[in-house]
Amino acid sequence: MNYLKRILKNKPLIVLIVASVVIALLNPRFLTWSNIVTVLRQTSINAVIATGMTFAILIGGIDLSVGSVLGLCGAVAATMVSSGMNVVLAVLIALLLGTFIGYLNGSLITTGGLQPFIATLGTVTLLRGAILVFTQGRPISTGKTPASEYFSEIGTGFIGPIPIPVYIMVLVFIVAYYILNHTRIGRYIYATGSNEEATMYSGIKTARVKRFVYAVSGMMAALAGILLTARLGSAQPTSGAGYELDAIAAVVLGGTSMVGGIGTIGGTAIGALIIGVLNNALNLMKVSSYYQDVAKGIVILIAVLLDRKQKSSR
Amino acid sequence: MNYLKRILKNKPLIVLIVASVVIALLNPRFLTWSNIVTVLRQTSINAVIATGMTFAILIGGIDLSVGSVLGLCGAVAATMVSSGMNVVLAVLIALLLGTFIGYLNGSLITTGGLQPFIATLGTVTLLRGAILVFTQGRPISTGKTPASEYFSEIGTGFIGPIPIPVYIMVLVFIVAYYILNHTRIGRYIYATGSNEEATMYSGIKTARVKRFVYAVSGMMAALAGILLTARLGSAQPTSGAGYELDAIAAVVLGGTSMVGGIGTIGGTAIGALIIGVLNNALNLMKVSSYYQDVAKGIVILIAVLLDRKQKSSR
Amino acid sequence: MKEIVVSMQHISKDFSGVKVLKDLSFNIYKGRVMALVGENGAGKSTLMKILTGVYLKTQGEIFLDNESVNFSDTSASQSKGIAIIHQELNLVKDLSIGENIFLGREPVSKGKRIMWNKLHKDAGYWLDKLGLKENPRELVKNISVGKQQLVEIAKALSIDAKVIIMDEPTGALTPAETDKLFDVISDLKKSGKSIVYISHRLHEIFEICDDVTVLRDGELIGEESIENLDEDKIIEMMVGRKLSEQYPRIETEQGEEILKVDNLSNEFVKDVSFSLKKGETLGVAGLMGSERTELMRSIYGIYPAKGSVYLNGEKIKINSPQDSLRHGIAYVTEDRKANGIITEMNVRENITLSSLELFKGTLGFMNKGKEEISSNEYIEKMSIKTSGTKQMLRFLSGGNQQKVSIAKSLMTNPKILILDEPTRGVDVGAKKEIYDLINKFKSEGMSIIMVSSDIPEVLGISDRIMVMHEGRVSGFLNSEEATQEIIMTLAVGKDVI
Amino acid sequence: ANTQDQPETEKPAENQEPAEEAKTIGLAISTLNNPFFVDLEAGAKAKAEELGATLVTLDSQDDSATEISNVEDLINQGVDLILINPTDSDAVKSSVEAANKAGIPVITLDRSANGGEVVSHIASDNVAGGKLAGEYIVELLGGKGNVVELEGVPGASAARERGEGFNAAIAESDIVVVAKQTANFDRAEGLTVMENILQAQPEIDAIFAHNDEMALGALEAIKASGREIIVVGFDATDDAKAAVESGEMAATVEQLPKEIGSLGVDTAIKLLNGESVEKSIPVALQLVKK
Ligand SMILES: Nc1ncnc2c1ncn2[C@@H]1O[C@H](COP(=O)(O)OP(=O)(O)OP(=O)(O)O)[C@@H](O)[C@H]1O
Ligand SMILES: Nc1ncnc2c1ncn2[C@@H]1O[C@H](COP(=O)(O)OP(=O)(O)OP(=O)(O)O)[C@@H](O)[C@H]1O
Ligand SMILES: [Mg+2]
Ligand SMILES: [Mg+2]
Repeated sequence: MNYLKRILKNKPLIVLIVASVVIALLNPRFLTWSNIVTVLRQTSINAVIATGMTFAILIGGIDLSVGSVLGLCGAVAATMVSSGMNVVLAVLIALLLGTFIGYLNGSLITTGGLQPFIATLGTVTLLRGAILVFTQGRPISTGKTPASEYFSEIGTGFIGPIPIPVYIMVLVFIVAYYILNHTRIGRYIYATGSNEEATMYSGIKTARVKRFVYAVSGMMAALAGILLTARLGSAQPTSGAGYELDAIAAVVLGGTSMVGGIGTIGGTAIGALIIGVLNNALNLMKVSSYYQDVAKGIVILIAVLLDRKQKSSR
Repeated sequence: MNYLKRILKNKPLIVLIVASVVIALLNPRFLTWSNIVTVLRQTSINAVIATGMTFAILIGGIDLSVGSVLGLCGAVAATMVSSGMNVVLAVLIALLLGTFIGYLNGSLITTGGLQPFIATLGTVTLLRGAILVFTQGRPISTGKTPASEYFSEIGTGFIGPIPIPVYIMVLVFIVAYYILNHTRIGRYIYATGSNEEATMYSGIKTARVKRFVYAVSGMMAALAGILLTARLGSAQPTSGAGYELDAIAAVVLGGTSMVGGIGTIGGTAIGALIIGVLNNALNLMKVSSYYQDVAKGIVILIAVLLDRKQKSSR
Repeated sequence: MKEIVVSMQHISKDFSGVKVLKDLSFNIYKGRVMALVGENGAGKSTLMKILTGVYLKTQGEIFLDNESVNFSDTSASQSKGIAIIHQELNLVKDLSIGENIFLGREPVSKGKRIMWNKLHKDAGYWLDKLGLKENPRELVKNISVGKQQLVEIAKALSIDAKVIIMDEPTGALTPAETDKLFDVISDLKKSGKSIVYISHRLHEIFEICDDVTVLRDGELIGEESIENLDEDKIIEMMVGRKLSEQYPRIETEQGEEILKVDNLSNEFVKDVSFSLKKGETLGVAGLMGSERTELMRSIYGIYPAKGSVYLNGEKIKINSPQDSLRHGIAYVTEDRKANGIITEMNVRENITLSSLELFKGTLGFMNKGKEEISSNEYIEKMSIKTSGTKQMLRFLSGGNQQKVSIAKSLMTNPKILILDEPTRGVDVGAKKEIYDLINKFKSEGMSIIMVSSDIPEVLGISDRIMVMHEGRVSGFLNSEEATQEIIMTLAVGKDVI
Repeated sequence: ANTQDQPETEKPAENQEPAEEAKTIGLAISTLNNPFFVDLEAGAKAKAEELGATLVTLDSQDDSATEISNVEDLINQGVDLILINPTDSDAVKSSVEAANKAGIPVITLDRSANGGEVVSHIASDNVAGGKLAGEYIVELLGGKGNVVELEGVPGASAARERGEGFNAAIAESDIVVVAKQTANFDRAEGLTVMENILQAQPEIDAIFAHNDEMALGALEAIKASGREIIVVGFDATDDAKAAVESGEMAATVEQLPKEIGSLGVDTAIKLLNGESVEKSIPVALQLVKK
């Protein structure tokens, strides 16, 4: 009874469930196991990025650079793997690179005093250039070495009936949930997003909290880059372009407020799934490509309209 | 003496002047009359969009849909002109369409209660789809009728030694300056951006102010679409993609705060010129495509770092 | 013998060139309560912010237990045992009461996991101590401003600091809560803690303080033991001259009934009816949470409400502040910072914000010259202390910001002026000026509704008093019959007669 | 290392839709924002209608990840055959493999796949096209002069390959590339970048643009400058052909996208009807000139 109430209050969840039921009725293939697995795997990359983005948005910031971090770290990972480097090491280096770039973003915002939107916008341009310079404009194949076979498992492998990226996505959700809800830094993230000044007055170094958050966002983008590169067996110089928008959409669809301080990882998971299901369903139902964007725009707007915060009653 | 001081305090202006001097020293062609005219004409489109964006950012909002409004209105204008419609009428209809879309954005934000970022993000997706449906993915030529010749004057014509788009840009700046500084609605825009609640308590319908602002932004995007279509003699389905970022960059480079309430049209004009000069210089100096983005990212970051608001002195 | 815990020596502070503190020294003694008083903008809060590391001093030295210290941020001062309750509420509204109390000091297990139960239990202990009956898991945004103030106090107490600074802690408290706080302060004193107490309510100073330091315009005027002082003396030190009677209520001829509110109801208030005559001052008293603010906002058109409002006998419909102002009903809000003023705009722009249609010029241009003249008139009329019309509001002291907020409403030329806590956080001098203004408006035939938690003030200024309890009117009193006791009885919901 | 054991699922289509019924063919196209690919799709669609087959087109929006998602969705939809117009030859590998795994035949269009099993590849070669354009410029300029190269989206395969062919063709001549800048396949950028180059370069004899959109943008800039410069584009879009017709552009390389699409569907149906098909079906390139 109580659970039912909570579910009924969770608008994003209802959107997801209603949408899924409607789609399943229209197209029975939607609920086949293989299609569900497909949707989950397709969702995983956006979900991982969106998790980092949730952190950024919770502190009232935004990270527009995730797509380009994904691109750069994917390319770096591909290069290392193709050179036969130990896969674990290569993955770690790529993650570290993403974390470092995120940390730099955070420093631009805290030490540099820039607004997050413009700081990460600058980073995007810079990194897109860096990717081109690094890849010389060519895709980088992970090659055909044993290392690359092993690496590609990350993106294409299964454990039991479930693809590895799906495990990774779930793990990311769990860790993020734990951090946000059961650790101090998690509380400080909410506090900073809700009232930065009060948080600072409470003796918390909000600048440090912010740098942590952008570092997490960078790391998640790098992880997504690794997943994508492993899945495709190569890294494109244009990889990840525009992914920030999908991630932001997932976060907001999940009920997180762009003003900061309010939101949950569970919401983001649902938001990412809504987008994943939507993309899949539009394809399954053979909606003309020209109309897909129209449909997507409308669904996103309706979903956020449904979930809009009641205008504060006072 | 006093003037000099004011100029020295105007960091964006200094960035522009220093950059221009450096470029002129590196490449004497930069300061030729014909190149100056070229830069101004190229800047005009971004400048017009950025003017509308200044309004949106001043009230603490953002309009991500400008690129897609530009694309749609450009396509609609091209279709009308190629069908031989009266050019003035066609231009008016296109402007009205942009204004109307902007007004809808404003309504999503006020009546719908959505956050500007997500509301206009939804609109982008929807409009991009609409453009594809409308153009069927093909460029629309303005044709070779007398009407189209006349129309193309808007983008390609000169009055005296100065291109028409430059006049339009200057006119837009003047009108925007006038609105922001010498009319009530301008005052309300600053007030709403600084403290919406206090503005509302002062008896001002802030929702109306916001809808006005987004309508202006839409109209400016439409005007930019007309300029671009007239210049090219055709409208591309991808026209305007990513233009919102250039416009935002111009506004922020011009010293407008993304939090709202602080900023000037003069700043935006300088910001747009910085971007225009930068693009021109990178081409003049034959910077490799791969390095252009790197250079651009660095310049943008440095410029905003220089101009960052002093952290409230403690 | 007084034992010095904190000694601030030759402190100066500039804000972008403006000297706010001028070479002043300040002591805090062990086991004693030091009052810090002065007019608005005297520099009290600034001095305390320097002590706690929020601001960096321009010059001077700070000694804690005879050791020179230099705090670069709040966490540094906190770790050395200095806690502060800021003048402005500094709570994270989206977090719970408990989380707010222990923000930055959450108890964690070995696995670095926050121990939620312990946290909320500990929070409950402090709430009990202050007599606040709220669940520590409740979100701060869901409790009233007064309760939030208590949470802020609980937060400072829980730090177990040896020096606790309270910057106007009672601004939003009821007398009962204030008494509770004073009990706590006595306990703290007994256990050897030191307290700095900042307040504009001088009777409080005499109730709990041992010493008094007076500032004026960023300068130290003097430090005295309380025994050597009386209220007039302190006021004289603060303002540099003697003040005449504090509540100068004047009798005026009252005219026809101008406003009638009939059975106003909504989610906040129930069946509120009252009327107001021309030239009358109606005081509105009540405990915090009695929904006085909500009532005024409902009348002003912020919240929708059922029921009728009559102006000069004619029924009117108010759906927005705009409607309200058009009908000549203006409202000066209780929360200046949130919705009274625009800190990033200048004095002129703030004063004229509600009345820009007065400055229509040719071709749609605004007549800025006329605007300038008018705002200067109001600056003069209300003696607003500012360097000029172009001064940003955030650089004005609280009292002067309040006057700007009132000036903005006055410029709309209202027939009825609603003032919500007009003197909260305002110094004695400015308070007096505001009372004088109220009387002046009154004698010009304006009707005034004044909501206030300061009962002496309500008693002193009002012609008639309306008392509220939990969203309902619990009684009306004439100025002659009203006493503090009767008001309190009505405020807690008991019938007097 | 075959750990990618996709769980037992329905073998697509066959049992549900008897071979006699209309065939469903999936087309994962790299983008539908570009007239070239719009034409390719139009050709495929027309052919499908003619042959009574159903064509499901999904737009990869120039993103490899979207591409693989689309292919997966086509697999789950149970199409009989997938035509892939890859966004990138390397990245498409896993898409092809996914289809292989599901037992659905794959035909690649325009760009090849560097892995997986592809039944047939139908394309005209971008490198060859670039060469064609380069050779024509060499011919027009008599083997020497200054040319400008307007590059496509940096990192996009079409930009790479066309540039490669073009540069190979002029390598032997005395033609100098005086400016080489990206205009991102975009007409508006083609215009501004060319304007800027015109400012910097007093002598330009010819320009090669990696697509017609940029060529047409550059053409506007050249017209406004009043200079005489040979413009060669790529793709032979309608606008470009008109410009060639009117003599404003010297030439454009035609890849016959409609033909590619049409041949794709044709080959697909043949294959599904059990006929054998060629492994590689070249589509003629031609230079459209006046
Ligand atoms: N951050 C700041 N920037 C510039 N000026 C400031 C700043 N903070 C305070 N001031 C100025 O310093 C002076 C002292 O302010 P302060 O807040 O310390 O006064 P106060 O004695 O606490 O007054 P009140 O009784 O109204 O709280 C005022 O003139 C105020 O305008
Ligand atoms: N942000 C909020 N959201 C919902 N309810 C609130 C909020 N803030 C306060 N309340 C509730 O509104 C009621 C009125 O609060 P408030 O203390 O402002 O009343 P008041 O009579 O105006 O008292 P005062 O003017 O002394 O503050 C209280 O019951 C409080 O719990
Ligand atoms: Mg103070
Ligand atoms: Mg109140």
